[in-house]
Amino acid sequence: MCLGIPGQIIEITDTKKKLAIVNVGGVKRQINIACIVNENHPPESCIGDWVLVHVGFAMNRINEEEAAETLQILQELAAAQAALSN
Amino acid sequence: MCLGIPGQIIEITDTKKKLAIVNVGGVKRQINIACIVNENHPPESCIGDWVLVHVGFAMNRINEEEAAETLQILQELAAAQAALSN
Amino acid sequence: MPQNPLFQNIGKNRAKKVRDKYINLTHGSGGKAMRDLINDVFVSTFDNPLLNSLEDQATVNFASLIQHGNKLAFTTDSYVVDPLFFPGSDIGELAINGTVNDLAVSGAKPLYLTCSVILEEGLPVETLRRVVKSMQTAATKAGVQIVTGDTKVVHRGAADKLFINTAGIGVIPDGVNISSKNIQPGDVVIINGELGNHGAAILIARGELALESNIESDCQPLNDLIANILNVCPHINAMRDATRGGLATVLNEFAISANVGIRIHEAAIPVQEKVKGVCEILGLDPLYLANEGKLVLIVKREYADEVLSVMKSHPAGKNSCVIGEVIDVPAEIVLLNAGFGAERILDMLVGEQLPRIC
Amino acid sequence: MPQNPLFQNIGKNRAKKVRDKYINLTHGSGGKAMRDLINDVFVSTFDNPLLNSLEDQATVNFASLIQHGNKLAFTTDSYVVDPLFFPGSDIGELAINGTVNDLAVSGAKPLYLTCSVILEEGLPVETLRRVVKSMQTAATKAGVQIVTGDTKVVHRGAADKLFINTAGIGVIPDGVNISSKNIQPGDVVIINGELGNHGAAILIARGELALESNIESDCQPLNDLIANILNVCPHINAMRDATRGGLATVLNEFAISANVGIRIHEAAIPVQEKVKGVCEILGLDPLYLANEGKLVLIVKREYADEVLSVMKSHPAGKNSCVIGEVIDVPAEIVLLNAGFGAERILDMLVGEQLPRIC
Amino acid sequence: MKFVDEYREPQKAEILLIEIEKISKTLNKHVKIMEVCGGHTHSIFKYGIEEVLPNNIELIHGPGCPVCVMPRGKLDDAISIAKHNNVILTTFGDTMRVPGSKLSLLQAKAEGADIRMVYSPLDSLKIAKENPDKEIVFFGIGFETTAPSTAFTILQAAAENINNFSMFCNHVLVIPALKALLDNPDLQLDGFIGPGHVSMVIGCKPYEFISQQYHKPIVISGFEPIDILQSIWMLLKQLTENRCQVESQYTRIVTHEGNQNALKAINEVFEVRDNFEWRGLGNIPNSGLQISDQYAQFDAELKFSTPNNQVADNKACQCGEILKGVLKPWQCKVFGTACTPENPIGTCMVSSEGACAAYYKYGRFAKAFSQLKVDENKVIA
Amino acid sequence: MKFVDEYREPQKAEILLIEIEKISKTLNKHVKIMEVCGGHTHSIFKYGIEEVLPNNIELIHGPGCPVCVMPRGKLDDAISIAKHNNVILTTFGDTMRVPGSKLSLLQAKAEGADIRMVYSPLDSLKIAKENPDKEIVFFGIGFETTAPSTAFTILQAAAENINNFSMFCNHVLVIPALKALLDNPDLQLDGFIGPGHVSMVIGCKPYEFISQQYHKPIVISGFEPIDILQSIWMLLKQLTENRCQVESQYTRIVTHEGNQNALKAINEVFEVRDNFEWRGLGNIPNSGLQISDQYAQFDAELKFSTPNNQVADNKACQCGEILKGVLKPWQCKVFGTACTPENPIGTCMVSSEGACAAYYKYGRFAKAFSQLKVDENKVIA
Ligand code: SF4
Ligand code: SF4
Ligand SMILES: [Mg+2]
Ligand SMILES: [Mg+2]
Ligand SMILES: [Mg+2]
Ligand SMILES: [Mg+2]
Ligand SMILES: [Mg+2]
Ligand SMILES: [Mg+2]
Ligand SMILES: [Mg+2]
Ligand SMILES: [Mg+2]
Ligand SMILES: [Mg+2]
Ligand SMILES: [Mg+2]
Repeated sequence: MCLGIPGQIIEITDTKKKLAIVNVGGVKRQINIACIVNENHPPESCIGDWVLVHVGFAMNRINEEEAAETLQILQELAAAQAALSN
Repeated sequence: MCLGIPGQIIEITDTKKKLAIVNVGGVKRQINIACIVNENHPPESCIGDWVLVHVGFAMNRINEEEAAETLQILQELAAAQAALSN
Repeated sequence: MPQNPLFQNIGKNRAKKVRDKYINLTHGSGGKAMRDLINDVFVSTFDNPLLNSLEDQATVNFASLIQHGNKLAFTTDSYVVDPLFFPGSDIGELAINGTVNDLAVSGAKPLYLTCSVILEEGLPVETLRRVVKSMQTAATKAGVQIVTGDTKVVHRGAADKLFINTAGIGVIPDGVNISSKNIQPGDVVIINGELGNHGAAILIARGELALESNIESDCQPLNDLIANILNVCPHINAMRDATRGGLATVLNEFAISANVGIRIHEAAIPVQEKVKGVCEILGLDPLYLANEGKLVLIVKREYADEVLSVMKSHPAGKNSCVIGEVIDVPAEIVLLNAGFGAERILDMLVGEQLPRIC
Repeated sequence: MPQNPLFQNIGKNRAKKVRDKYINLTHGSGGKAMRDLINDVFVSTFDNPLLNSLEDQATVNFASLIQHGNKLAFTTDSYVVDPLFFPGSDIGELAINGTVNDLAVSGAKPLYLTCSVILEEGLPVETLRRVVKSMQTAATKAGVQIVTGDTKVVHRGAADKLFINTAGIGVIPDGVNISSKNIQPGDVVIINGELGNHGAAILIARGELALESNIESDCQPLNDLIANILNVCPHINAMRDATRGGLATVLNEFAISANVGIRIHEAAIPVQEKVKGVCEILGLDPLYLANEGKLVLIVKREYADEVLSVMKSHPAGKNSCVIGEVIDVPAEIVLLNAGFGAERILDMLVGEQLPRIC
Repeated sequence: MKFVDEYREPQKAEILLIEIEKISKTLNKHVKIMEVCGGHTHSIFKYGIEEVLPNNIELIHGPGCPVCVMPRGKLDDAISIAKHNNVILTTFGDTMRVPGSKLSLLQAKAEGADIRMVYSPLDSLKIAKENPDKEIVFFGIGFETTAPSTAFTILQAAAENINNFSMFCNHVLVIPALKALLDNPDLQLDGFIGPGHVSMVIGCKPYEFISQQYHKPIVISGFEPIDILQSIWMLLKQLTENRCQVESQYTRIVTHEGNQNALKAINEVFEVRDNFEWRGLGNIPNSGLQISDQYAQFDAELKFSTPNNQVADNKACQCGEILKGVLKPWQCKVFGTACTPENPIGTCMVSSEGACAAYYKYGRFAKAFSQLKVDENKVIA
Repeated sequence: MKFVDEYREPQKAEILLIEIEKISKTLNKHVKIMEVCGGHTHSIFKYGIEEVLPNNIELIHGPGCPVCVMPRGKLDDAISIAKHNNVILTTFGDTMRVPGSKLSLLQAKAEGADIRMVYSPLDSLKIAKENPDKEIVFFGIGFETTAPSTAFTILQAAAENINNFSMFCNHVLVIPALKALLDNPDLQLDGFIGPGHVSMVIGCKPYEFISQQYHKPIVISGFEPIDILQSIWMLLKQLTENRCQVESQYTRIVTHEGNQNALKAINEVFEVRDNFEWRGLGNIPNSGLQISDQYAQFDAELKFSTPNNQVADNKACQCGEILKGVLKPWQCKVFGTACTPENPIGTCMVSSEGACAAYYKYGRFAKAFSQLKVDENKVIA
């Protein structure tokens, strides 16, 4: 039920109704972006954004830096493990 | 279009709406008998009547005597023909 | 082997009874519900080794086929009759007999049938069970086995209750060569009984015309009757079951295919009084009404008596009779003799007498 | 012969082109309109001597069959896919390939098919023509002939546009014995390419979920690929096309039928990125998605390399790969190895992934 | 079946044929008899009667098939009503294949219009009650035979207050059509076979103008082969005896006065239109019925706007000449080639009561058959 | 796929498993971690995570599957609405097989109710516009993750003045359920894996009571196997370090404050119910949402009367104990015998997010498998 999937916004189709096209692994669908727009981030500026898609809505933007950091921790662990096993 | 077929009334199903069951060669159907009833011949008295059925209506009663007379003429013709050929 | 008690239950858990009252979309999904439906409704009823292997196809050794003859016959029909159950028969029996008969009229011994159903979401499972049982009863009677099948479920409104397709194979004995191309002027036309019962029964059962009668469909397998005929006379020229389009259609097909004329005699054609009644009321012609157990055969005149006598001694042919003859001209035309010197064309059906009769 | 000029026109008048734009009830009546439809749309397209005789059944000499092997394979499937046309294929091609494949997976050379259609009143005749042409194109490609058929027309609303049933027969070469009962622990599992394309293509084509992608159905005949495989290795243990219910269903059927376990490896299973995308969005699993040109075969490990190499050199097997192995316990269970030591059951489908995909 | 089988016996036909043969010899001239009613045309062909008549007796097939005389524009109107989303058009099966200017009802149904065949107009009321959200329109066609049934249907709808029912009334009247025919100088007829079932409603009296003003004999006839042969014989007798009367062969059904209940219902529900277009015959004054003001709520013409166009017939079509009896079907260029029952160009090719369809279906090669009569292959005498 | 594939790589899982192994040894005690969200339960079983964890780490599957916590009475209510002749009930596919007291929606559909699966609640508005004569009712279920989408759908309906749309609102809230769980003395947990997508909406703050009042650690987690393993590792670290904090592993999606637009929409359209019945858990105060007075016109509960019955669960059903984490699925007597995904008795057997279904579907014999790990037949390493 709480299924969410990352996708990238590639087109804004209706700024008033806040509708955009998202691309998920090559599959496109219109979604609602009301949750992720505000004065600082109007619909037009959403193109290229990675978002988490849930039941036809972009629920949040995905924070690329945070994503990288999370994975970075793993790399560090791997490095430590490698060091240890050497 | 003007197809009509003889059948015999075997049951009165609705005296008010003037509906009856007719039997045509062993097949039964409800028909309307409004065309063949009057004060002298109320619905209840129609059972046993032979009628000509057209698009779900009994259009006229069949006159058995007249029917016999028509065929009688043929018998006479046949008799005459037989007499002649003898 | 692991000792977990749940583990021991696997086998038992796999094949289940269908507990749903109505067919729903999961019964056609390819998953467990479909597997259960197939096992519980179809396989358990049709129950034979060829089917039970549940492969994507049934396989038969040629050795077991060749004992019956030298040619394979192969046919198919879909059945969409409405209503599913009607006096004298039902869609299940029809789906067996129709395909058995299409094989048998080639002279073949019908052997194996397929059963492919299209089910409408919402169909009562009990209805399906009844139909499938009826199929098996008919298959047993006709001496055939249902050896492979398919099940599809479509949304409510995407089909009307239940459609069945059966395909069939049979083997034609050596020396039998039945084909409408064989028909020659001088041959006689024989049928095995009264015409139009099936079409009239369906029409009444449908209820739309509010007619009432106890006319029963003539649905029956013809293979045993035909085997008896071929026993005494392997040289039948042509044979066909008069189904949709009735006798008139079969005769016209024969006349066109063999480039001959055919004359039949109105007074010789048996039609039940009740069927005549339906026809008179509705302005239909019994010669175009569907049958589901009526054989039309064309034989050389010299074999007619022998064929007729074996037919009359079979339950499916008690009322057999000669109804006409093949003539050379007019070619491709069927004539009906009215009895007082008048003849008229009996053409192919134009328009429809009745839809969804088979 | 009479000289009346009208009389000379009979032959010409008998078989006509269909002029109606839409199928109506007379096209299923058994009369002239049906005859015209059959001749103009089906016979003229499928055009082969066995069909053209227009008897109620096709007949074939055993002599011509036996040259191909010693066993007959017989199968049927109905096709109700919605929509009728979808990226990469259509119901017509599907109806040929589906049945060809069900024959081919027994090792049989598919030879003859039937074609039985149920048409909804109002279907554009042009749509039917397109479908029938597509069937013939597919039949030619697969090397099979459509030799007999049936046509039914039902009222608007009693079916959804067009359903097709095809039954098929083929011949299994001597020495080939493919059956899920043959499967033994130690065997390996091979598939011929990416999974789920057909199911995903249909889902998108249906438009209800408003998804857009250029995923194409994988609909293709597998008989030539299989013939090549059998050429180098007649000892294939089991083979099946993974259609409704997907790979997971076939593997579960195998495991149950042979009373073995099967383990597959997630990382080894090819799935297109776009198909993964559809699955992620909708919470579907590509292992349950339908395919229409995907072969699952189980061979002894010693033959795996040889089989794989012949498969990869065939256009229908370019992306073939080993995806798993047969194990002895747990019996009747399929396991999926997630890659980091974790394994889980890959059960049969419960519920439905998608209706009306084939 | 009683009242049917007796009138189909071949032996009886042979007796009458002997008499007809005799009398036609004494007449010693070419006699043209028109059967007015399509029901007769159908029987004549179904039983091959034309073929067994002496060569100097010619049957001319009249305009008495309500389907055949339906102009294309009326079909278009019916289709336009049927195409309304919320309409169910009910109709007799006979009308289904009649070509309008673009489509037939059968084709309109295939394209999505909800069109249902009924056996009786009363069945429409049942459909109306079962579909309260829909408008049920009955496509009323037919002569005086059928008009009472639709009149009673409207009376029933009124009594039961069924508001979602109406009728597209296209009833036509036989008498004005007969007058128009008799006034046509092209057509030389010696007598008429009168329509048995129309007369069952209107009686024999309305035909008296034919004998009195036009001095032609008419015999009202039943529909079985014996009925028709007997009527022909009665007509020939009038001709030899130089009589011209309104006689009835169909006395078992037809009375002099007609059916009073039926006539009353017609008069109550309908009124005569000033003019009505007949296919091929053009406008004939006072020849059609419309729903009277009192029952206007059941008048589909008032409930629905229709294109109401007069649509010219196909150029090749000779239906008008056929319906007037001026041409024989095979004299139409498209008969049996472009125009066949499966793809009719004109209405006379649709119903088996139409002369063209009857010839095509039953007697296409009648002339040819006469050469084939002696046939040694016959297995049944 | 970006942001997906990186979190599924087996090598990364192995790195984390080494760390988890190490840390669980140092902990040297049995640790019970509850994953609250059904999405996590599903991932855990789909990727076999439970199986690869050290023996002293036990995962307890929480009540975070909106389908599983749906009481039978609510299903009955939805079915009773769907059975109205003019209603089209739209719903997420997840609810279709949930058993009500007599039927599931799938079965009600088979019996004729017009029930349509939609991908997004917004799709219901499209259906509403396409079917102006019908009442479209969306069966709204889900936690805070889904509530914004239904709130925006109602706002959109209001903006477009779509009057034939309403919603049967059954949204539930995670925080009150967690409180209820924590207050249950039967349940001894060492920490929580927090629901990633609920937290995407509500942020991390609302969980602070768990660490502050109940002194349990919680790590909000993503749904890929690496996410879950990393979260478990983070939790174990908190435990070894004697911390109890609200941490987030899912920082790429979840912020401290949550999504303000989403929260605003929820607050605008919904209000908290005083009480809401959870399957197995009974009434939990303030745990459900209803449509606020301002949007009452879109409230299906006001448009339709429903039976509104509390229906006791099947006697055999232990779903309550499962949802509370007190029992393991296989401890329920009917697990895998009378209760299977194809014929579920309890809701936990329906959705693959339910613990019973997850065990049955993916891990039914997990214990058995551990004996089979070494297998020489493997063809792929
Ligand atoms: S053949 Fe056709 S077009 Fe010619 S008159 Fe007859 S119905 Fe009319
Ligand atoms: S096995 Fe079924 S009844 Fe038992 S707790 Fe699980 S879902 Fe409920
Ligand atoms: Mg057949
Ligand atoms: Mg029977
Ligand atoms: Mg048949
Ligand atoms: Mg046949
Ligand atoms: Mg199949
Ligand atoms: Mg098959
Ligand atoms: Mg293709
Ligand atoms: Mg198949
Ligand atoms: Mg298959
Ligand atoms: Mg057939």
